[in-house]
Amino acid sequence: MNLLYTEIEEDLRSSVRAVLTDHCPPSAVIASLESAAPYDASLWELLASLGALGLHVPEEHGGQGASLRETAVVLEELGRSTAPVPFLGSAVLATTALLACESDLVASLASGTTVGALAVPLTTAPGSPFPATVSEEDGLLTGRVTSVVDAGAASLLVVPVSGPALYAVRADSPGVTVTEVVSLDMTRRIADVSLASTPGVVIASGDRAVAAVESALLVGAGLLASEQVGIAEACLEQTVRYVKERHQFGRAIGSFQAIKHRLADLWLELVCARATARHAAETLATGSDNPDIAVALAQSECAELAVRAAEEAVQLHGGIGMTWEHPAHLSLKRAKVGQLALGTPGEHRRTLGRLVHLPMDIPSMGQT
Amino acid sequence: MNLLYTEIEEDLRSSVRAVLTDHCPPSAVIASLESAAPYDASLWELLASLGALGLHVPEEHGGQGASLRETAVVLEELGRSTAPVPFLGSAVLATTALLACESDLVASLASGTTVGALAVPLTTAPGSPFPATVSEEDGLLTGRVTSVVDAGAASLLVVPVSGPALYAVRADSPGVTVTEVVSLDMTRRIADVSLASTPGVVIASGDRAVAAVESALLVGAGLLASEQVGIAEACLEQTVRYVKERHQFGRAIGSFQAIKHRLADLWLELVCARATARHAAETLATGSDNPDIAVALAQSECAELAVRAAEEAVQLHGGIGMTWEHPAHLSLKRAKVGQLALGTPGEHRRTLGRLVHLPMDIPSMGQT
Amino acid sequence: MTHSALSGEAEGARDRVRDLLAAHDPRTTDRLEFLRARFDAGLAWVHYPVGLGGLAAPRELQRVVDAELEEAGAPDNDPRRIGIGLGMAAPTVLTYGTDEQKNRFLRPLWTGEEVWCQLFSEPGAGSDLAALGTRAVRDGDDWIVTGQKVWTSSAHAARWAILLARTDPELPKHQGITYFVCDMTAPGVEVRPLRQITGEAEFNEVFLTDVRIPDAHRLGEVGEGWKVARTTLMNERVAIGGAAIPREGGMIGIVASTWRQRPELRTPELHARLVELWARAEALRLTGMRLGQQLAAGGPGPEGSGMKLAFAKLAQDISGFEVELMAEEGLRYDDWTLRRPDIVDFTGRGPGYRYLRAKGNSIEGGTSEILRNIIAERVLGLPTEPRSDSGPWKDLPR
Amino acid sequence: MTHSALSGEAEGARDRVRDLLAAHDPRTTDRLEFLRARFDAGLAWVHYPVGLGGLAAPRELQRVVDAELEEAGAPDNDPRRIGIGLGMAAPTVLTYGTDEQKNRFLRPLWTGEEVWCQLFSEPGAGSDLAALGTRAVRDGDDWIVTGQKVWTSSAHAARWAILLARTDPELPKHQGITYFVCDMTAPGVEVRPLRQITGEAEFNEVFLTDVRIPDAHRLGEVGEGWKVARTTLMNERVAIGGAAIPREGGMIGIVASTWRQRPELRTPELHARLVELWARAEALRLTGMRLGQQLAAGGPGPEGSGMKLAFAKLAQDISGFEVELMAEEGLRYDDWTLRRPDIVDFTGRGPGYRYLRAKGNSIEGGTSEILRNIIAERVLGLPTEPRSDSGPWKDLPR
Repeated sequence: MNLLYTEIEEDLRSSVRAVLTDHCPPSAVIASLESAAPYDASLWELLASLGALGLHVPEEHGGQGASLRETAVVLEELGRSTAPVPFLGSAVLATTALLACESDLVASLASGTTVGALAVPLTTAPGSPFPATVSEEDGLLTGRVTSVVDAGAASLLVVPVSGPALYAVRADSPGVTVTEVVSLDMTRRIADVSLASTPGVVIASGDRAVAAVESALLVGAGLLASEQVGIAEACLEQTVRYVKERHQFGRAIGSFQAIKHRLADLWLELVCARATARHAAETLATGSDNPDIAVALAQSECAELAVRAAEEAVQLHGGIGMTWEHPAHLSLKRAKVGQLALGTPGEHRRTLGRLVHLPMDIPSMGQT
Repeated sequence: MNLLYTEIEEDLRSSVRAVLTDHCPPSAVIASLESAAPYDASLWELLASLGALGLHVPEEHGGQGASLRETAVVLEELGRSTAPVPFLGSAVLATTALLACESDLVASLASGTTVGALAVPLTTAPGSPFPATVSEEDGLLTGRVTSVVDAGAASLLVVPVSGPALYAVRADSPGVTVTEVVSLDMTRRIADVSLASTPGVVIASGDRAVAAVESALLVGAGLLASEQVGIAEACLEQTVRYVKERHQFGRAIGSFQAIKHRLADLWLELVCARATARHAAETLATGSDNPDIAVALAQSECAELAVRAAEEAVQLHGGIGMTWEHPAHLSLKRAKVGQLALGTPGEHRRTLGRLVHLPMDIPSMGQT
Repeated sequence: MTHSALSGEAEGARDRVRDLLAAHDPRTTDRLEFLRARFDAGLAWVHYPVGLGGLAAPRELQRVVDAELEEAGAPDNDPRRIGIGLGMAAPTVLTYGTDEQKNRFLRPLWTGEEVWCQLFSEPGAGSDLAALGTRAVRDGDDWIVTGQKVWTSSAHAARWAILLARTDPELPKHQGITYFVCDMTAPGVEVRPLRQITGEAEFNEVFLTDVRIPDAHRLGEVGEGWKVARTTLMNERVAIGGAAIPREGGMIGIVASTWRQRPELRTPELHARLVELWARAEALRLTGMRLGQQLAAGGPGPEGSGMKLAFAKLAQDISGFEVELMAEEGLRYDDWTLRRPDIVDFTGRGPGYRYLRAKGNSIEGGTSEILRNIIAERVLGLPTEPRSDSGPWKDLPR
Repeated sequence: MTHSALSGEAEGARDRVRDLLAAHDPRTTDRLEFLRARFDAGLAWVHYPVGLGGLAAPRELQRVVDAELEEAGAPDNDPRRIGIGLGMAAPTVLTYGTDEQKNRFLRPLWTGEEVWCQLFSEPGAGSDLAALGTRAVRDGDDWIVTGQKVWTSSAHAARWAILLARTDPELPKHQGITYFVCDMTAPGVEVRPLRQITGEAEFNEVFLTDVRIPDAHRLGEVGEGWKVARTTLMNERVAIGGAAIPREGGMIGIVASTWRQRPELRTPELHARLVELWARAEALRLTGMRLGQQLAAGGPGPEGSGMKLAFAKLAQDISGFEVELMAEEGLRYDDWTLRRPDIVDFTGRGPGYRYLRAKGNSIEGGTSEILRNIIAERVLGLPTEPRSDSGPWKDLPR
C-alpha cells in the first residue's frame, strides 16, 4: 500500500498548481463571489486541457486511464485555491456514477465539453438509502432534488429515480428548473433541481443504479478528504507566512510561543490527516484495504481538520482575516460546507464504529 | 441566590485550612499512602473539634445548624489538601441519609465519635435505581456491596436493603466483613462490604428509604463538585508557583507564552466551574433553583476540570511531577476517581439533557 | 455614600426632573429641544460637573433620574447609536479637556447631535496599539496628520473622532503619542466601508491625508497621548455578562429550540455535544451572575477579564455546532449583499451568519491571545515576556 | 550501494557466520563465550571497524547476519537490557574515543558483561539539559566530580556511565561542558531508586560526591562535551511508529476488546468518544506507516518529530478514557508495591497503571512542549524566542 505521492502525481500537482496560480488568484476568486456565473469557464477549459477532468476514467471511455489517486491530487490543489469550478459535481460525483454504469456519456465529462451533476443533496452520506425523490411515469420524470452541488453549471444531470433507476437528463430539457441557492460557500454553489414531466434516458436500473450512486458517494466522500487536506495545508502555509511577517510588540508574532505551539499542533494534525486521505485514495484506487472503513476514517479526520485550520487562520490573521478582501474566508466557507458535504464527521464516525465492530446498542437506552 | 462566599464561610475556611496546613502536609499524606490505617484519626478529631463534621446537621440533632453551603467549603479545603479522612462517606453520604430519615444516629456522626458509611458503590449516580444488593430475612441482613467509600474507617454502616428499606448496621456486628480494596486513590479508600445474617436496625422503609438514598447521592454529587474545585484550585496555585520559580533557558518557564496561555485557560475554567459548584451548594441548601439540574451541571463541569487541572499540574511540573515524593499525583488520583464517583460527567450530562428537555430519542437509531 | 445621603440627593433630583417635565412637556416638545433642556438641567449624567450636563452627584443617582423620565415618556438620547461618544470620548474630554473643549463638545455629544468615532487601531497596530504610526507634525497653530486607521465603527456618521497620532518617532513607542480631536468633515479625511466575511460592512477604514487639526483640539499634553488613551480604553471594556440573563438566553436558546422542534436532525453524537454546550453556556451564565454579585459587593472581580474570552469561545462553538446540526440548511446563507448595519444582531439572521460573525468575537476589542496574556500576567502574576520593543519607535521592526 | 555489491558482502558475511558456528556450536558453547567469539569475528555490529566487533561493512548487512544466527539458535546479547550502552554509549565511544577507550569499552559493552547508564539530566537541567551544574574540577591526572543526576535508567545495574559535567562555569552554558566515562563502582557514587506515581521505580537518582575520574576516561576535548553529547542524543531518538503495527495494535486494542465484551459499560457518549479515539489511533498508525515509507524512499521525514508528540497525547487520552469506561473497576489499582521493572509494559497491567504511566509519555525523552518548539522552529521555520541565556553559565538565573 503506497501512501506517498508518486513522481507522476507530483508532476500532475505542479501542472495543476501552475494553472491555478496563474488563473485563479485569490483576488479573482473573491471577485467571482457575487457574480451570477457560478463558475470560471476558462479555468475549466484549462483543467480539461491538462486532462485533469478524466484522470480516473479509462482511456477507452475518453479519459486518462490513471486512477482516483491522481484525481485526489487534483482535489488537493483545488482545495488549496478554493477554485470556483464544478469539479466535485462533474469530474467526481457524476463521472463516477456514469463510470459505474459504463455509460458512454462519461467521455464528454472527461473531456470537459459537458459539465455533469449528480442530482442528490450534497449532504447525502455514503451508505444512505437510495435517494429517490424523483419518480417516472411513461418515461417522463417528475420530482425535486434540493441542494445539488454544481447543478447550476451542469448541462447533464444524472438523476436517481425511484424504482430504483438512474437517468441521464439534459439540463435544457422541457420541465427542468434549476434554481440557484444563496450558498454559504459561493465557490462551490448548490442549486435546487425540479423536473416536471421531463424526458430522460435510463442508464442503469435496479441494483446497478443503487451501486452506481453508492460508488459516487463513497468516492466523493473519500476524495473530498484530499480536498480538505489541501484546504488545511494552504491555511497553515498562509498563516505561517503571515506570523513570520507580522510584527507586534517589536517581534514577529510567530516568535510567540503560544502561536508556535498552536501551529505545531495544527501541522501534526495535518500530517495525520494526510495519511488518512492518501489511504482513502489508495484504497479506493486499488481495493488494497476496506474502502468503506478508509473513507469513513478519512472523512472523520480531514473534515474537522480543514475547519480547524481555517478557523485558526482567521484567528491568527487577526482583523485582516475577518475582511472580505482577504482569502481566509474562502477557505473557512469551503471547509465548513465540506464538513456537511457527503456526510458530517459525526455520521462518518458512526459508520466507522459499525464497520469496525464497535457497536452502540446500549442496554440502558430506555431510561434516558 | 448568593453565589459568593459569606464572611462566616471564609472564617470557616481559614480554620479548616489552618488545621490541614499544620496536620496534613503533603509529606504526611504521602507517608500515609501505604499505611494499613485507611485514614488519619487525629486529623478527624481536629475537624470534629472545629464542628466541621456536622455543619449541615440541625442543632437539635447534635450539629452546627449551618447549611450545605458551609459543608461545601470544608470539602473545597479537603480537596485542596487531599486529606485522608472519611468526610465524604461519613459527614456527607451517611449523614445526609440519616438526616433524611430523621435518625438519632446522626448526632454521633456530627460529633465525630462515630464514622459512618453509606453502603452503595461509590460509582452510583443520583437518579439511579435504588441499590438493593442486600436482602433481609427475619430481621437479619445478607448480601454484598462493592466499592463502598470510607467503609474501612466506618463503625456504622447505613445499608440499603431490598424492600426497599434502609438499615443501620454496626460494623462489628456478627457476619460483617469489610475487605479493603487496593484503591486508585489511596487518600480516599474503598472497601467491599459483606453481610451474612447480620443484625441491623431499620431506620426507614418504602419511599422514605428511597428518598433518603437519593438525597444522599444528590448531595454527595453536588458537594463533590466543591471538592473538585478545591483540587483544581490547589493544582493551579501550585503550578503557577512552580512555573514562576523553575528556570530553564535562562527564564522562569512561566514567562513562556504557551505555558501562560494554558494556565490562563485553566484559570478561566476554574472560575466558571466555581460558579456551578457554588450554585449547586446554594441550591441544595436553599432550594432556590432545581437541585437536580444544579448538581448535574456542577458535576459535568467540575469533575472534568479537576482532572484537567491535575493533569496540567503533572505535565507542567515536568519530571518532578511524575515522582512519588511530589504531591501532584495525590491530586491526580483524587481527581480521576472523583470523575467516576457518584456518576461520571457523561452520566451527569445525560441526566442534564433529560432535565432541561433536550431529548435524545433519535429516529434513525435503528440503523446503526 | 450612606443610604440616607443618597435619599436626600434623590429627592433633589426628583424635584429637578419634575421642574424639567413641567417646563418641557415630552408629549409636545421637540426631541432635540427636550434633550438639550435635560442636559442644561444637569440631568444628562448626574455625576458630571454642574454646567456640563451634571449635578456633581453620585453616579447611582442616574438610575433614579432615568426611571422617572422614562415613566414620564421622555425621549432618550439613543445611547446605542452614540456609544463611542458616551463611553469613550466624553470621559476623556471631561478628564483631559480644557474648559473650552468641554463646553464645545459635551453637550452635542450627549444629545446625539454630533456622533463620535474612534481613530486608534491601524493596519500595523492592532494588538500592539502603542506601535501606531499615523504621524502628526506641528505647523504653526495646527498639526498636519497623515496615516491610516481601521476598524472604525460609525466613521461614516461621525462629526468628530478621538485620534491617536505619533508626534515624536524618536522616542520609545508609548512616549511619542499625542491625543487629538479630529474633525471628520475636514479636508483629507476619507472614509471607506470595510467589508467583513459576513458580507456586511460594520466598520470603516479611515485615510487621513494632510489633515489639519488645530492645536486647540489636542487633548492632554504633547507626548502624553498614551496616558490619555488609557482613560478612554478603561471606559471601553463593557461588563459583558454583568447583567443577569435568563437561562437559555443568547445563542444556546436558538439551538436548543431547533433541537426540540426538529427531531429528525438528532444523532447521539450531536446530542452529547449539544448538552455539553448547554452546560458550558449555563456555567458561563452563572459565572456572569457571580461576577455581578462580586462587583456589587465591591470585590475586585478579576473574573471580568475572562468573561469576554469565554464568551467568544462559546459563541464560536455553539454557532459552529448549529451549522452542522442544520445539515442541508447549513449549506445556505441568507444574504451576501453589502449592508451597513448599525448594530450587530446575532439572533435576527441565519446560522451561517452567526457562525461567521462569531469569528470576530475573539478578535475585536482585544484578541483572545491578548486577553490570555492579561489573565496570565495580571491575575496569575506570571512573568512578562522579555521585551523587544523598548527602543525608539522608528527603529522597531515592523 | 548497489544490490550486487551488497550480495557480494552478504556472501562473505555468511561464510563468517558459518565459520563462527562451526568453531562455537551454540548448543554446547557458554553464552558469554559465544558472544565474545561473535564480537571477535566482526559479527557484532558489522558496520563497526574491524577489530571492534565489525567488518566495516554496510549497516544493512546486519539483518542478514542476525537472521542466520537466530536460525542457528545462537544466543543474542539481550539488547533491551543494554539499550543505553548499545544505542548511546557505543556510537559516542566509537566517534570520540581514543583507541585505548575503544578497545577497553566496546567488547564488554556489546556482550552485556558491562551495563551502561547515562548521567545527563539533573533536577535543575531537564528540558534545558545544557544548563547542567554537576562540577568536574581538574586534580592532577584526575577530575573530581560532584553533583546530582536524575532519571537514570539501569543505574543500579550499571558498571559504567556516560556523564556530562561542567568544567568551566565562566563560559556560556554550551561551552563549559566536558564528556566523561564514569565508573559506577567508584567511591562517591550513590544510586537511589526514584519512585514514580505508578508506585514503581523505573529510574534512579545518582549522587556524585567527589568522585575521581581519570582524565583517560574523558571522551572528546575539554569543553567540547556538548558537541559529543549531540552524537549521543542523535542516537537516542527512536523511530517510534516506524515499524508497521497492525490495526488495533497497542492500547486502543485493549479498550476496543473491553467495549465488545462488556455491553453493560456502553453509553452513547462513551461510544462517540471511543470511535473518535479509534479513528485517531488508526490515523496515527497510518501516519507511522507513511513515515516508514518516506524514510525508506530516502525522504526527509520531518513527520518523525511529531510522532512522539501525537503518540503521547493519544496514549493519555485512551488510558484516561479507559479508566472512565471501566466505571467501578476504574476505582481500583493492581499494586502499589515499590517494584523495579526492567522494561515498561503498558499491556500487562490494569487501566489505572496505564493511565498513570502514560502521563510520563509527554515528559520523558523530550517534553511535548519542547517537541512543539522543535516542530515550530525546524519544520515550520518560525522564529526562535528572544534568548535569555547567552551569558556565562554561572550568571544564569536558576
